[in-house]
Amino acid sequence: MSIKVRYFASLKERVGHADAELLLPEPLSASQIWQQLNPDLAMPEGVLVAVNMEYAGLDTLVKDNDELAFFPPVTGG
Amino acid sequence: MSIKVRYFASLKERVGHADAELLLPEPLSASQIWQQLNPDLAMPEGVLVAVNMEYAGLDTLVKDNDELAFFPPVTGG
Amino acid sequence: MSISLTSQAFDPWQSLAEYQAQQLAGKYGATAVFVGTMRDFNQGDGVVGMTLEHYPGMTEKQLALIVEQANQQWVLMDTLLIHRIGDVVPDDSLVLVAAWSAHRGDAFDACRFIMEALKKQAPFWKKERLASGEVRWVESNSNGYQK
Amino acid sequence: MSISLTSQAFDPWQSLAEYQAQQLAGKYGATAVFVGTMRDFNQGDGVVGMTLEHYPGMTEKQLALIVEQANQQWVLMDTLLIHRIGDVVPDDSLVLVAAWSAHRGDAFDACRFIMEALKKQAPFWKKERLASGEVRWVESNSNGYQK
Repeated sequence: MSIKVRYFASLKERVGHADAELLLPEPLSASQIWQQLNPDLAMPEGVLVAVNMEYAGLDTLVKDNDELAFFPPVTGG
Repeated sequence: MSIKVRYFASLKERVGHADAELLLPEPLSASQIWQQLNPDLAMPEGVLVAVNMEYAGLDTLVKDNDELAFFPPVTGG
Repeated sequence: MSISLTSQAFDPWQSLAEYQAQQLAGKYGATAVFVGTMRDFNQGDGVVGMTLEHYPGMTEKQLALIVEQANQQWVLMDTLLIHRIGDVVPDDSLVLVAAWSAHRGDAFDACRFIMEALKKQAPFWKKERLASGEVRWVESNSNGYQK
Repeated sequence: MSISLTSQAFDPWQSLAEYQAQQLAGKYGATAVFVGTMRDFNQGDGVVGMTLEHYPGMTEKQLALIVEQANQQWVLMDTLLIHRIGDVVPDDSLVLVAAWSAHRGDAFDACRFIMEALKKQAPFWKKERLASGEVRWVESNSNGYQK
């Protein structure tokens, strides 16, 4: 299973990069993927999750070829 | 006592004229003035009253040199 | 703050551009605008033209009062109000209300308040000329807060 | 219906004039517009510039969803939405939302709904450059319905 992970805005700066590719033997939830990719960084409060460009929950199971995104509260407009 | 009376829009057409001057021996209310000026025409429902270009009630006493106006519900905008 | 009645057709977007060019730069974050446009139908009938009667003196006074009330209730940087009078045809802009504020809640609320109060209190009356040749007075305004 | 992201400065009133010129004449009676403008201060600090980051693909998708929701809740003739991305300076228009309808209640409600939903859901992030030289991310949007 191949997952594309993306970070935006302040979260991108904290993580230190914009994208990551992840190979998984089995589906994991968004929060489990965060932990696996960022073992030394607790997920900041209020982080939003999107799977394939739609809002999702932290416990959403991410599937093969999904694009998973983490970002801070939005501030457009 | 001299009062200027004005009618607008559909009310002006029903009354048949835009303005009237009225000389009174003593103050009367707006509705009494209507009756005096238009003895054969009951005041239509919803008519609005203004004294000196401010909204007033039918029982408002009109004083010397006041401008009294009667008009139908407004439909601007 | 500007309130005007005009018997000439006006372009609302050009009026906004021109008015805003006089504004203090960088102070407002939010602009809420409403434009009412004459439609070519009403209550199921084709309408070819309309005359907007008003009460000179009282109309201006009521509009000023409404804008003053808006300024008492919300924090506004500026407001612009233009209302057509006289003869109008379909597609003409009839009314423009704009409110500038630091925050969008104030701009939205004030713009809407001014429009609703204007519809209820400002002495204007519409007389429609229908496609059938009939001429009739519009009898009442709807409440814009209800669905 | 038009939704666009632009890295170029835009004049909201000119955008409205141009877009409306393509509209079906005589069918809409009400236009409600909101324009968000960059201010030169925020949270007590002077701001000299800002970068608007977005999530290409998701931002467009979320905006389309919000406009679709507005069309399900209100009867609209048309909508226009423009949002800046990239580098902006004070006085630049950041967002324009316009809703055309037969009735003012629908136009007002839809315009405001789109703005509030955009502020809450559309993936944009603002990074401010302060007069002091400091650079900081704006942390959250306010709720525009509250006073």
